[in-house]
Amino acid sequence: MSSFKDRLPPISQMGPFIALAIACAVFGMTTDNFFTGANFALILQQVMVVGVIAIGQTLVILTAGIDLSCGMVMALGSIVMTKFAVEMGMPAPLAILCGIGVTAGFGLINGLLVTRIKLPSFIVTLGTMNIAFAITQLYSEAQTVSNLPPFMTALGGTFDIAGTPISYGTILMILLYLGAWFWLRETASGRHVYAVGNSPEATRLVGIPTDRVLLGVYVLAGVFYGIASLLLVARTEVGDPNAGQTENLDAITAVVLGGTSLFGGRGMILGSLIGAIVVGVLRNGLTLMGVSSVYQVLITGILVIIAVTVDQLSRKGAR
Amino acid sequence: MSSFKDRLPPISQMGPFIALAIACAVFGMTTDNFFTGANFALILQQVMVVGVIAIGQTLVILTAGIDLSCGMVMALGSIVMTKFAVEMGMPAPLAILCGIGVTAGFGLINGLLVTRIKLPSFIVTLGTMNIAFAITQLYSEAQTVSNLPPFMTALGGTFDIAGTPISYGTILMILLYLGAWFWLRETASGRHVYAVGNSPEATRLVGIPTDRVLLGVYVLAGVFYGIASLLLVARTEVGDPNAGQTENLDAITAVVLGGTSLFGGRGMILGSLIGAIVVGVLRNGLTLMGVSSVYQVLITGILVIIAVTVDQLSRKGAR
Amino acid sequence: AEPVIGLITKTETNPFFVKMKEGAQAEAKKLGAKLMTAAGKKDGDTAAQITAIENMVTAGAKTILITSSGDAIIPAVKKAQAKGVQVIALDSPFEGADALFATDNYKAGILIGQYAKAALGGKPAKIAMLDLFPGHPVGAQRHNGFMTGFGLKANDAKSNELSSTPETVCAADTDGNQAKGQTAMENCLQKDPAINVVYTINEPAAAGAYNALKKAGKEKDVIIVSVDGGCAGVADVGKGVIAATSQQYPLKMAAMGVAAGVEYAKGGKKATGYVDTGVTLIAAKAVPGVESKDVKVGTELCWGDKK
Amino acid sequence: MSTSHKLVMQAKGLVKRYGQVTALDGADFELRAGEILAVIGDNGAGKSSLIKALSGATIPDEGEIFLDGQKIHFNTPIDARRAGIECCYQDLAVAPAMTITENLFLGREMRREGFLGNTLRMLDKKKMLEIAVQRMADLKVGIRSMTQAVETLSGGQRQCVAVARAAAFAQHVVILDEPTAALGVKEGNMVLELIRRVRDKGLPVILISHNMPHVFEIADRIHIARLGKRACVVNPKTISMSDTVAVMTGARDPATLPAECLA
Amino acid sequence: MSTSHKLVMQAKGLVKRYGQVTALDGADFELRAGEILAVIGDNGAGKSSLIKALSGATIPDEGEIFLDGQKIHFNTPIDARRAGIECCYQDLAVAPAMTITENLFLGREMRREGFLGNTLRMLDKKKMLEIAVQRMADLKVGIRSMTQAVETLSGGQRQCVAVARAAAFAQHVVILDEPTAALGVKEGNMVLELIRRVRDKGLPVILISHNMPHVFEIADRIHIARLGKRACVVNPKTISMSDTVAVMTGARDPATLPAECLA
Ligand SMILES: Nc1ncnc2c1ncn2[C@@H]1O[C@H](COP(=O)(O)OP(=O)(O)OP(=O)(O)O)[C@@H](O)[C@H]1O
Ligand SMILES: Nc1ncnc2c1ncn2[C@@H]1O[C@H](COP(=O)(O)OP(=O)(O)OP(=O)(O)O)[C@@H](O)[C@H]1O
Ligand SMILES: [Mg+2]
Ligand SMILES: [Mg+2]
Repeated sequence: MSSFKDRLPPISQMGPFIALAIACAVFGMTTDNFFTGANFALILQQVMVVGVIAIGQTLVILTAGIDLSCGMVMALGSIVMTKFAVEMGMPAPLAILCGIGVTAGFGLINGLLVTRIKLPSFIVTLGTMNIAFAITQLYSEAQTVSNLPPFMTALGGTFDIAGTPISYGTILMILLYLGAWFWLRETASGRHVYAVGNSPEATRLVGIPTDRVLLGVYVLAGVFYGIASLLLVARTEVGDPNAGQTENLDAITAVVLGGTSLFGGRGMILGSLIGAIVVGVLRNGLTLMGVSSVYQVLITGILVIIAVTVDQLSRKGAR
Repeated sequence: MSSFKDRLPPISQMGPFIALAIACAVFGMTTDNFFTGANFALILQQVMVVGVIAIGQTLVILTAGIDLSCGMVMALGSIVMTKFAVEMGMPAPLAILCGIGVTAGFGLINGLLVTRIKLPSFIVTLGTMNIAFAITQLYSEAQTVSNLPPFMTALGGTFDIAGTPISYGTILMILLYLGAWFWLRETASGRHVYAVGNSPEATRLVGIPTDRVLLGVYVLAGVFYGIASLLLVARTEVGDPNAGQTENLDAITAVVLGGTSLFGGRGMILGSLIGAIVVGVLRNGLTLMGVSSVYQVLITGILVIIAVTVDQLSRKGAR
Repeated sequence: AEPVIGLITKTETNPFFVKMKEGAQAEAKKLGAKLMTAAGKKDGDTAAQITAIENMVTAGAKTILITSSGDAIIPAVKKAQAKGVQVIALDSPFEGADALFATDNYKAGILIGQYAKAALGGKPAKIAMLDLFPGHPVGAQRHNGFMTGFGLKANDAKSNELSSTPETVCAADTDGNQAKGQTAMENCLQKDPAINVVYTINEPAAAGAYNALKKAGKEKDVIIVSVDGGCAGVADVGKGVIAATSQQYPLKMAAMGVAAGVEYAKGGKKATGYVDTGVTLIAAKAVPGVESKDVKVGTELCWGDKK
Repeated sequence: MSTSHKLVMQAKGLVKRYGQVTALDGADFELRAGEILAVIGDNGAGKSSLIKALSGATIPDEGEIFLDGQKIHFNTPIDARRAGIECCYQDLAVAPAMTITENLFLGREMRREGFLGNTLRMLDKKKMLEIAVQRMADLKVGIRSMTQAVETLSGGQRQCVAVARAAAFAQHVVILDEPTAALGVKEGNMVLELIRRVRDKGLPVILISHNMPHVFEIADRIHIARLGKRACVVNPKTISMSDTVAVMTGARDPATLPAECLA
Repeated sequence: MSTSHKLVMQAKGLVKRYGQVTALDGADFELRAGEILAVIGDNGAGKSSLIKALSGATIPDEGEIFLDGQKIHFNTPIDARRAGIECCYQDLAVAPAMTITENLFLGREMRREGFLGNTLRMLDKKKMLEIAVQRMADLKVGIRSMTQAVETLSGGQRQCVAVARAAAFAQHVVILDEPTAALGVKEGNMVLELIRRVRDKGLPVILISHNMPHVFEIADRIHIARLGKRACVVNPKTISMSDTVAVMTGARDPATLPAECLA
């Protein structure tokens, strides 16, 4: 009943992996430095912020919503935690919790507007995106916050495995993915996230408190954005009021590349990790190839389409 | 059977108007110059580009898609038409047609990828957005194109009605909206757009060529982006390679504010016009109030949420 | 092997950075170096710049030239430097760069402020400020510099906040974009039709502002000043669209940076210190008490094409 | 017949309006302990609207509902579920992309024992699968794999999933809205069998059906809905099928029925 | 009985697999001119899969289909529609947010006369509304407003919309997949009436139904589907209902039926 083959994800969910494999093969052949452990470790480091945001974004998208505020909320979180620690002299762990508290608070606001007033998530998060951006600018006075306590940047540190420096943040990201994967797959509340996205009315009628599920998802997403704030701070060693401008599109791209449907209820969280890595690999590989940046944009556009096309055709083949 | 009351849109579709009325009332009370004919004429001029893009975007969203490429494709169109006219010396009408041809071509590519390979529109248009951007930059060498033939900027001209200067572009925009409205409401092919968005499977099963409907919608959207290119050129009197960066979010916002569902099949085109005007009114009114720019962002965020909340609550009241 | 030099600009959509890239490419070709380029998606996209730094280090760049989008790149720069990479700031200063080849944006603002004040000739000022977008240091420096030059009370060069006084009757963001500049100016004219001075963040915004004024029939009565001195901008000065602009020299910055990179690769030492690549006020009509160059000079110098 | 029966559910004067359409127009309702109550009526008579009001799926505009004599107010289906009422809706209320097992246990998932279940709250997928196989086998519906998504099932198979769910978890009342509409002869009989088993456990069942032979075979009383109201309640043992249909379609005034036909 | 009948549709050895599930396993099919052919079978027997293959909704993996003796290959429902085949699917295939009238005329809209219609291609909404009112009145289903969205209809009313559409536009063959499943006694009879009218116009009808009395009342021949194949075709005038059910459920081997029962 549960042979090994049954446990493998169906071929329809392998698309993102195929896209990743193809991208890697191309870069491996055209550049010298691509296929090194150090380079892969670097790519993982580069994608960890978007990767963790993408966890929250995946949850929201699984419920058939979308969160445009994720990048700006993350930026606000990083400003709050760094300013609290540096300027108010708060102990770093507490400051971090405050930052995560703020991002979770934004999640709560998003969730309340979506569940209580039944507003479309697109508009709600467009509004809170602007609000978070403005608060970030006002509160930081558009100044970068530096001289952070070491505790706050500890996750940016690395340890060596076979001479390859792996950052703690990367490990944290992978653990968060595994946790989210376990939750979505193995627990009732995780399955309810899928159910709400798949058929909100049916889920309501069987007596699941759909509003509570949704609210929980938005708050949880906020917590993930808070953790992403911390990773960003650890990676850049500053609190940057300019952060978060491109992360929201990057995160949504990662989720969609990873095979999650924007209509909700279908998808898998590990795909988002692969999607984030695909985005990072493209950026890294093209720079290593010495492609100039306008051409990078062009090629990224083309490769993104090719990646999903390959994915789609491989599914057709499997049918 | 068709009394006047029957012909009024149901209250559930009046939300955007209410939001607009509220925004106008607030600005009317807090500033001196808001409630003047000239100011309204100005706002209409300012929204005409986003307004026309929003027509194309509405069509795509009605089919349960989304078009992220709209702004960049429009920018490419304006560069093509201006460069063809100025540098290749092509007659202006022909150059304009070439520009529109390019935008329609992008629509065709989007449409083919969506219908033939069944890719999600989000990813397809994300890819073509990057491609259009890169081509724009490469082809224009990031240089503004000026000294345009007068024919190309004629739509930017104005005529007076009761002392208020009305631009031809505004009139064109309104005519396009009326045309799109007529098409969507009164013709079979227009109704099929709704049907495809509402239930693609049912539409396919009753024997409507859904792929052809979708392809048509994407190409038509491309044509609207091309007309928007012309309006942009007419308004600014240059071909600007930096255009189009914020128009896609603005246009989607206008559509969603206008009450069209991102899940497809429900909405009305005139709502998008109102949505675009709401966006323009906010920007205009806040500048008139002398609100500084960070606070403008903050207040825009809050007002967008209030607008849809009012909308939503007014619908509940109507039930 | 030929030395590898990286150039990271804020974006690739601004002609200023495009010119900078061209200058770097030309110089690299001349000196036999390999140039890699990268840019953010938009101004302020520090994340992309950090990623680009890391990728260029991996790709073996020994010198990285960067127009910083924000101080968030500093730690990444330090990490690169720790690996022996020379990092040179172009155009936008940041702490810890080995060297800075740049224009002083605050000074650029002061020059056009002084010019506008003199050109207005004692009439009461009603100024429209067409800014970049919130929170951008260059935007703040030019804005506050302009006000200082105009004799208004304003923040100093280090502040990222935009000052305002009763004379600045209107302020709006343009994203440095022509269409948005036009919209902003139109709205400002609604607010106060008597505006007689317009500060603009860059020349596309100035062109947009001029368009709006022309449509309102006011282009003759208003002084538009701007910053950048690109060839198109200087041409606009010649046409009377812009009264005066502060010219900068991106090609020069880039060429100097590439040369420093080649020097370092050849076993030379790292470049150090601040080299002011200079600001020149270009105006069609000189005004008494403010030194300026005419359009002809401006065209010859535009962005340092002909050094 | 005797009025001494304990009333499990009761509703008085329920009204539900949708815009100009009045779906319920002062409907009354009574469900006795341990009985199978059939609800019949023309299309659009308000049967589904009635049971949606009873199960908390919609909130009636007017009227009162009593459960075991207590006045209650269900705001959501959650409240009804807490009170032990399970409902199989006409449009099935299944999550199409999820598997049969998941749909069967949606909202009633079983957790593993011990640490994995209590602390990690891990689902016991194996046990749920076993039970699901068992339940579907009871209905004799030939489904090949329980890990198939419900959207890949045939119409009748899908209906079996929804019926099995309602029957499995009810503690107090089972409501079935046209549970046999899409079922074949054999499967339909299995569902009738299942309904009897539920009743024999002591739970009352509300059965909406258009299948008169089924209704007359199984119902203890028949509630006839007409134009948003209850026309009357009849006794299938004493009334003929044709009289029942006549009342249902409005061809006969219920007041003209002999007293012994009423229940 | 006589084999001289003209075959309108014919299929040989249709196979349709979904992953491990084989929905059709070499099914044959024959529809004669002017007849009402009932298709019956257990849930999951492959009835819907069969008619989906006949109407172009799915493409069979193997097998051949003939229309009027010509081998055809429907790639999409559009091809079938062009050939004059109309189908009412089990899951109804309606656009929920659109009105009843719009759904009835979806893909078959009527245009105004003259300039408005020919050049502006304007719809004749008034005429379509009138016809829609007429069609729904034929089915005696009490729908109050034709401009109601289909999603606000009761289950049976929705089914009437889908049935009326298929019957209205067919030129060649009408296929109805469980058209009376959600219908009340009166409405169900109206649909049977409608089917007879269609047949009397000379169009053959394929009727899938689980309602044996209906099937025996109206069918000229009965195709029994079993496990993805055609078990046999029987004659309702000579076979008993219980024998039919026995074959359908597999309790009786069709080979043991007396020859006069087969058709
Ligand atoms: N959400 C809604 N909006 C508008 N009208 C509705 C809605 N739900 C039901 N109605 C209307 O209320 C009436 C009663 O519907 P209901 O579903 O209760 O009928 P029913 O007796 O269950 O019929 P059926 O046997 O066809 O299932 C119908 O006329 C229907 O059109
Ligand atoms: N898209 C699909 N994917 C996987 N399996 C499918 C799919 N469609 C149908 N099946 C399977 O094929 C078999 C036949 O289904 P079909 O719908 O033809 O049955 P049916 O005879 O119409 O049954 P019913 O009387 O319940 O409507 C079923 O076991 C079903 O699970
Ligand atoms: Mg019903
Ligand atoms: Mg079926």
